[in-house]
Amino acid sequence: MSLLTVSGSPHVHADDSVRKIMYGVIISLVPAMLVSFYFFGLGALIITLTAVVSCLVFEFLIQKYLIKGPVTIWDGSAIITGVLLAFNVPSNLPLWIVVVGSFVAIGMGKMTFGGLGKNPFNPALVGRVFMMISFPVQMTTWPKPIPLSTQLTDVVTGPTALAVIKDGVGRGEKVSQLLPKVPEYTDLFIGNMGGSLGEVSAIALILGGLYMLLRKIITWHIPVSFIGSVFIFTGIMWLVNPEIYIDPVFHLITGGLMLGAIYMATDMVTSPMTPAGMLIFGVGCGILTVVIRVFGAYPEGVSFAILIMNAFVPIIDRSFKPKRFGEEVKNG
Amino acid sequence: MKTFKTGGVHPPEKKFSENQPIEVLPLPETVSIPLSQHLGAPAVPVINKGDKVKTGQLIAKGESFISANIHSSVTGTVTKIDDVIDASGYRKKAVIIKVEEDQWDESIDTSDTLKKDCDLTSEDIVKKVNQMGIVGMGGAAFPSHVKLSVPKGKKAEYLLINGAECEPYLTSDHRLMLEKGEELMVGITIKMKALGVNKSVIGIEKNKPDAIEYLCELAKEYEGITVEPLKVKYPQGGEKQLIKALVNREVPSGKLPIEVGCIVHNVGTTFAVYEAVQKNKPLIERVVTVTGINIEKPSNLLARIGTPVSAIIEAAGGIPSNTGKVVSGGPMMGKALSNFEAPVTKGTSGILVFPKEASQRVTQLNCIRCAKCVNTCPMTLEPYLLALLSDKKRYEMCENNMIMDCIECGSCHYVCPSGRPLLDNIRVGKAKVGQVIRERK
Amino acid sequence: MNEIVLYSVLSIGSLGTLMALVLYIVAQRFKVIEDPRIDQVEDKLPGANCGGCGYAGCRNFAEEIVKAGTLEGFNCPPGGSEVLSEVASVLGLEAEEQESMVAVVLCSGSRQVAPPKTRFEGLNTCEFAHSLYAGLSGCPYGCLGEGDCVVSCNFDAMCMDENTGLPVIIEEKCVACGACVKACPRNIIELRKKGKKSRRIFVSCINREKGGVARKNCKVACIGCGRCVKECKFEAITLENNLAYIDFNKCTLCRKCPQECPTSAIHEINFPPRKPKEKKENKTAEA
Amino acid sequence: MAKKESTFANMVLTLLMVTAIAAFTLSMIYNVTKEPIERGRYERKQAAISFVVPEFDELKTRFFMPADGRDSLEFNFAYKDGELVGVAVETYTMMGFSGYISAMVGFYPDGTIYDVVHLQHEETPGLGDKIQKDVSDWSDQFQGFDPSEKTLKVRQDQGDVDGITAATITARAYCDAINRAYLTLMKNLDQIDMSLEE
Amino acid sequence: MNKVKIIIRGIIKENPVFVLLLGLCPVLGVTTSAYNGFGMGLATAFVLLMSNLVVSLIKNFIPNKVRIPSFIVIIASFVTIVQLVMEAFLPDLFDALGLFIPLIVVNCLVLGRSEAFASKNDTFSAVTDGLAMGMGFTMALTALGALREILGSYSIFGYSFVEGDGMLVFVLAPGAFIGLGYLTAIFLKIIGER
Amino acid sequence: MEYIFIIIGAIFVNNIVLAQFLGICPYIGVSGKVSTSVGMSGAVMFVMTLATIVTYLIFNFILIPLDITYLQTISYILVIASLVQMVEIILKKVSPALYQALGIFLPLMTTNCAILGVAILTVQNEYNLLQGVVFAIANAIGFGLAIILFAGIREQLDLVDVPKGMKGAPAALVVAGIMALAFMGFAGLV
Ligand SMILES: Cc1cc2nc3c(=O)[nH]c(=O)nc-3n(C[C@H](O)[C@H](O)[C@H](O)COP(=O)(O)O)c2cc1C
Ligand SMILES: Cc1cc2nc3c(=O)[nH]c(=O)nc-3n(C[C@H](O)[C@H](O)[C@H](O)COP(=O)(O)O)c2cc1C
Ligand SMILES: Cc1cc2nc3c(=O)[nH]c(=O)nc-3n(C[C@H](O)[C@H](O)[C@H](O)COP(=O)(O)O)c2cc1C
Ligand SMILES: Cc1cc2nc3c(=O)[nH]c(=O)nc-3n(C[C@H](O)[C@H](O)[C@H](O)CO)c2cc1C
Ligand code: SF4
Ligand code: SF4
Ligand code: SF4
Ligand code: SF4
Ligand code: FES
Repeated sequence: MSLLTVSGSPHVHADDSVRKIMYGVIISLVPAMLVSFYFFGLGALIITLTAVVSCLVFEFLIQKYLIKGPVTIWDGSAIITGVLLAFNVPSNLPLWIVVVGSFVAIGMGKMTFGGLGKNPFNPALVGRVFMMISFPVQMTTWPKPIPLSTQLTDVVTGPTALAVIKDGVGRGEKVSQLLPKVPEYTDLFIGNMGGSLGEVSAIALILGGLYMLLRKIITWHIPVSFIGSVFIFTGIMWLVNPEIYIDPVFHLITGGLMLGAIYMATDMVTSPMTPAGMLIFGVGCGILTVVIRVFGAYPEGVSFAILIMNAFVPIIDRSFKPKRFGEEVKNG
Repeated sequence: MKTFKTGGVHPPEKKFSENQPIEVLPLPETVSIPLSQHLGAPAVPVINKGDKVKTGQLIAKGESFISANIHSSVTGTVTKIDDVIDASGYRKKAVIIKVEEDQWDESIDTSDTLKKDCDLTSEDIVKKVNQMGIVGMGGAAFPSHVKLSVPKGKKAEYLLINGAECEPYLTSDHRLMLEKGEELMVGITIKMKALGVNKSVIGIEKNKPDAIEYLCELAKEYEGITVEPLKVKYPQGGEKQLIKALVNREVPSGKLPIEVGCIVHNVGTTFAVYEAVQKNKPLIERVVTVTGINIEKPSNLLARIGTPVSAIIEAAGGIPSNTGKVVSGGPMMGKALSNFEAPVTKGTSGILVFPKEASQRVTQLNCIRCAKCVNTCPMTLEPYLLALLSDKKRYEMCENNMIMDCIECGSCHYVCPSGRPLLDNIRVGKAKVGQVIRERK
Repeated sequence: MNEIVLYSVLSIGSLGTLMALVLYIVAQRFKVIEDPRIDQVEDKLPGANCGGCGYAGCRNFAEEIVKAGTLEGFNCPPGGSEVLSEVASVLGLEAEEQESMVAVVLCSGSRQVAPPKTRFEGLNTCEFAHSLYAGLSGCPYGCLGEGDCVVSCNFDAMCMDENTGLPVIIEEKCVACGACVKACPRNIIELRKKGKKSRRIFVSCINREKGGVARKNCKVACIGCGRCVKECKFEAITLENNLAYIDFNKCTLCRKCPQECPTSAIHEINFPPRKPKEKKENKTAEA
Repeated sequence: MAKKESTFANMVLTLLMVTAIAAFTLSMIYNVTKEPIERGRYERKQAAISFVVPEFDELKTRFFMPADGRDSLEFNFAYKDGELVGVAVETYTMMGFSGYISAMVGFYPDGTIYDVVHLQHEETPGLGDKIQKDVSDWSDQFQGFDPSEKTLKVRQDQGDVDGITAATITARAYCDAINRAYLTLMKNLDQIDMSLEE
Repeated sequence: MNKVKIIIRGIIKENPVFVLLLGLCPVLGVTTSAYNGFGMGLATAFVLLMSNLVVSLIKNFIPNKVRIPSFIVIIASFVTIVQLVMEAFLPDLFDALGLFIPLIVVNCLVLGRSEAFASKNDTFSAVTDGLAMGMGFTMALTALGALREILGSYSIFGYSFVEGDGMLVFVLAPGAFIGLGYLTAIFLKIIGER
Repeated sequence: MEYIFIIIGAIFVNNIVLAQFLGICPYIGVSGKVSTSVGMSGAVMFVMTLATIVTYLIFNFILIPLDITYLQTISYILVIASLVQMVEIILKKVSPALYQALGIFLPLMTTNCAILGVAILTVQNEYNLLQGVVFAIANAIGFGLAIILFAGIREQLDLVDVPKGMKGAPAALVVAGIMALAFMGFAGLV
């Protein structure tokens, strides 16, 4: 007989693991991935692969040679970071920029703080915002979707729907004049528009989100409060002046809102832990998104909004503790 | 279906031995009866080396209020009173008796007949419980007479009987309810009298439908006793959770159940009280579940206190060859044994034998802040935070985050996908904070 | 002299005077009596008010350090060690030159001589392990090997020996701060006099169990046989609870007792090798 | 030597002395550096002017209100041999990415732009700073630009100026500054005399 | 203290930027290029040196209660001198450094050294210390400036080596923090603090 | 509207710490704990407002009339240094409670670039007195926001084990960098 093991209780463990959670997320990302391959063709596939592989490689190198700790690249989180990073860039982005972005995401956003679970900011968003500010030109030339193309260069580019509206309104045009210049809402909904790889198809993202909800990987609080507050906020503005402010539905299905609300804001590492905190977080993200979208210099505010709210998480966690058992005695 | 509201888990039940009737375990060759089997001060031996003792004879006296008498569980010669190895490998004082025969003390009524009426006054009942060394058999082994003496200024309203047996694997309470139902009812009546309450609720989890049905039937004949089926959820058997589930009251942080007018007793304790009061029988034996995936014959054994664990496992078919871990108690709260010589004590509810592959913890990663532990904690604490704070020795922050409220149920560790040793950390923190609090006083 | 010079000197000069005036008056009117040592300490500090110390300015630092009455945990980045020693002299904390001490580990229960009987899993700290069980070998006194002491040492003066599973003290680095002594839940580490030429003799065991019991778990345990006590002419060794202890104030490093010990529980370190005798196995406290 | 006590007289005197000496020293240095500083400023402006107008031998400065009635602009009329060869207008805009941008715009007497050079801006290095001549040749496109025929707006705004990639805001602002100078020039054309005389 | 030791301490063991984390505003604010960093470093070093000199000369004449105002006036004078001279003779650098020149006054490093060292040591040591700290500061600023220039504009001291715009982040605010963060880590690693 | 722009500009767009690089030393130094950083923000707000008013008066009623604006730095810092010392002495006597909460941070103010910086910026931006005060308060809020969030993150990083090489200042600086990165999102709001 072998040696008896001594350990503290409990002696059993639920059939759940980080890896299961992470691969669950990856599975839920598949529909959006397929849509992106369909609309943006081979380019999308290559970018996604590059991002994932370079995230894995950088994580491996840093864990092995800098931190000199255990190598845990297959826990799935680096893969998610890679996929989401790829989802956040245009499909014709030069690959070396994707590699730089992955390096920043993993090296600066995650490993600097010790790896999985310790990073205060969402790594993929750190990478994305870094690229956005460093390479504004490349990061804002959006290829138009051409189903199943294998073309890698010289694709037709054009502004995103949000940028069209924002630019137009900035010049003083009316929303009603601008609307014909953007794709139909149904196209926007299924993802037939220019934009980042993964953000275009609201329907695929919602599908993935439902899957995660069912598997209890995420809870409803953040996506619903995020999307809801964007809807309400833009709705009010639209009601006030529909000629300057476009309708809320447009806001919901364009830009990275769905991607952000379902996948990036819900990253458990960088979001609050209690339901109340999550709601605050979601509403904060929503309001900041709209403020940046409508009043700021950037046409798209989701990444910044989530990153800014990430900074609030420790304070939110401190302020919204769960109501303790036996704290408020209401006996009856 | 009633249950407590926040948190909780539902591990696979694996109650292999639930259909095994209670069997009497043959006497071992020697027993070693620890002098501290209960919460509170150790008992003081009243016999000497070489003395002959009878079954049921008092061998050590609990001298302070929170302490309990200890009786010999066998007949034989005291070979020594010395340190013996206990479950954790540390040495504790114990009385070691070489078993010779099984002659019971004359005062004990060894018959099987049900004795319903009890004409003792409530003080006498409590005294009897004290004399007979009854302690809580639900886990903490808290001296029962203390619980039955309601402090001045407090009033008990409910006597709650804990038949939840929410731990997986364990079935001793279940079998007891099925086989000693009538005695339980009498025991409850006696305790209601001692406490001066007229309401008693037996909480039983729904995965024991036969017990619920049987006790419901019996309860009809006893005034004030009701049976309440509960949803299957761990740690329903935790005192505070049970109170919340049965009467929807929350015991305030740091307070005792009596604060909300409740007293909780385990079914095993209740049976022991019946035997003590009606049959004059001290607490010298208890039902122990022996089970495990590879155990040949999972069973419920009536074992004498002091029987070595090895003897118990032997009775269930022996130790499987690939054993990696042996646990005394349930899989969630039990204690891993470092040897097989440790004796059964008043608080031992089960012996679990895990094969090697099931005895290792899952690989440990960083906390990913998934909040599963927060959502699972029945006391709505933040286990991840407490663990971190304790790890970084921020004990005052631990205290502010109510670490002392943790009931050590282990749900947090159970659900943590990263396999964090949350409860290990929290235990260290609790110990430190407890020390600080005691020094402050 | 042009008027710029005149105006400049006049305005700034009068501003300066005004400020001095106001400061003086305010200082007089709103005097608060405080521990004069705070001022003295503050005087020694750089006064950069950079906040580098983690306190709100030099004054606050001075107040806290006077309140605490110890230098432990205080550090002034711009001032450095010199300033701190000056502060120490103000507070009269100048640690009088003590005979130098060093930490020693009083357990030799390596994996080889005290083979593990169980596996341990979970939080890898001695503190937790101590609260959970007796230890891998079953010795309820011996080292648990989870390295709380190593972690507690701020001077990198300790490391875990992978082979024996016991902590090792790196003599040259140890400053005898005592952190490890506090960290060990089993009180295995002791500060002892460094001794002549760094030579020390001590009983490397703290097991108080009866000889036979102790021996069962660990081959090199002190079994309390008392042979060393008899051998020692200087009454440096006492036996209590089945355990011998050598008083470092009385021990003359005569090297008699180690030879006597039947279990080699007595260690001698930094001595030249004995001529005829065989070598002692494992000497834990060697660097 | 012992440290001075914090008595009233000591405090006031010390501070007075320190401040007075400091002020005195500073004012002396100020007197010395004043001239080079002003000369430096003057020279930089002259350099900017001579950059944006054809060769000249005499300058005349006047101020004119712009069309929108905000701060007046400085017009530097450049003459060669008594003949007006160009006008250097110091203009500005607040529409830059970081607000204020000022520039020197040179016109031929007929209103065609000779050249433009920035004076001051706080635009983002790497993006908006492409208006600087030493960073990018973007602003060379204004050479010979005739605002009466082409529109002083970036292409995105249906104008004839190529924008700066990813810094449309700056380009737009720069056009605004130039346009301000041009409009002011046009508005006050009647008051502008073409010769040095008078 | 040994003069060599003072110098080495100023540059390495107690490098004002990487180890003491003092005077960070100019460190972050002006280091968009190696040249700017170097200029700012020299300006600060000059002020540090001169104020250390003057403070150590007159330390005994200053009563305690007005010590800080007096010292800071002395420092401010040298800062203004730098400001005036730089504006007169290096107008481009002056423009680039902008607001941060007057802010040398409040650079904790300068006042800190005056108080901590100059007001307690002899003149020669004080000057050495000023020099050492100034050198350490200049070195750090130049290093950070170089890093940001290389990554942010693909050039070094104004000589560009690769076509393109560079990673803009490093020219902007975040790049300053990030660059300093990693430089600090590397510095600590090299001097063996980690 | 103008005031709203000043406020939003100072708090978010040109955040004094994250975009202007002023007051970095206390930002890094006093941000170990949330509670300390709250006290620090309060003190900054108090002194910044006061200093802005006083220096505004000096600039417009002494330096400008006498045409000696080159003495801005020296006169400002002289006044600020004395002011801070004065307020500290008074506060200690008048309200020990307030002193405990805010006063202990006062000595940090003299060497805080943010105070002098805002005073100079008020002049540079040609604000009037009221605008100057609003500007100062808004900047102080911006400072508070940045430092409190930062302290929250640092407390959290303290609990998890950051790799040895990045522990302390390096990790804190990278966090500040990412915060600055995030705050760039506010660009163009005003
Ligand atoms: C997490 C947890 C789970 C428990 N589960 C049970 C249980 O299933 N059955 C039980 O009788 N007691 C259980 N207990 C013990 C009860 O809280 C309580 O101590 C006991 O019912 C009191 O009765 P006693 O004094 O008769 O032992 C549990 C305690 C804790 C902390
Ligand atoms: C120090 C201590 C004092 C207690 N005092 C009382 C008491 O006075 N009355 C009572 O009814 N229970 C008392 N209890 C018992 C607890 O309420 C609880 O039933 C016991 O700890 C076992 O619960 P468990 O099995 O859930 O852990 C006390 C427990 C402890 C640890
Ligand atoms: C930090 C930062 C600095 C910027 N600086 C400028 C700038 O100086 N000038 C400018 O026109 N745009 C600048 N932008 C970009 C604008 O916000 C906006 O994205 C751009 O002007 C859109 O122009 P486009 O239509 O040419 O792509 C900056 C953006 C960021 C994030
Ligand atoms: C629901 C969910 C969402 C996630 N979202 C992100 C994300 O937006 N960006 C990212 O880098 N990693 C994401 N991850 C992976 C992982 O949590 C992340 O890399 C950690 O922040 C690394 O410490 C996500 C994981 C889960 C379970
Ligand atoms: S062990 Fe404690 S902290 Fe963990 S779930 Fe149970 S009560 Fe909560
Ligand atoms: S369950 Fe585990 S991983 Fe999740 S928050 Fe709690 S400790 Fe962290
Ligand atoms: S903790 Fe202190 S006493 Fe122990 S080894 Fe390290 S330096 Fe020596
Ligand atoms: S000496 Fe003590 S603290 Fe160190 S490893 Fe052994 S038991 Fe742990
Ligand atoms: S240099 Fe700005 S606060 Fe220290």
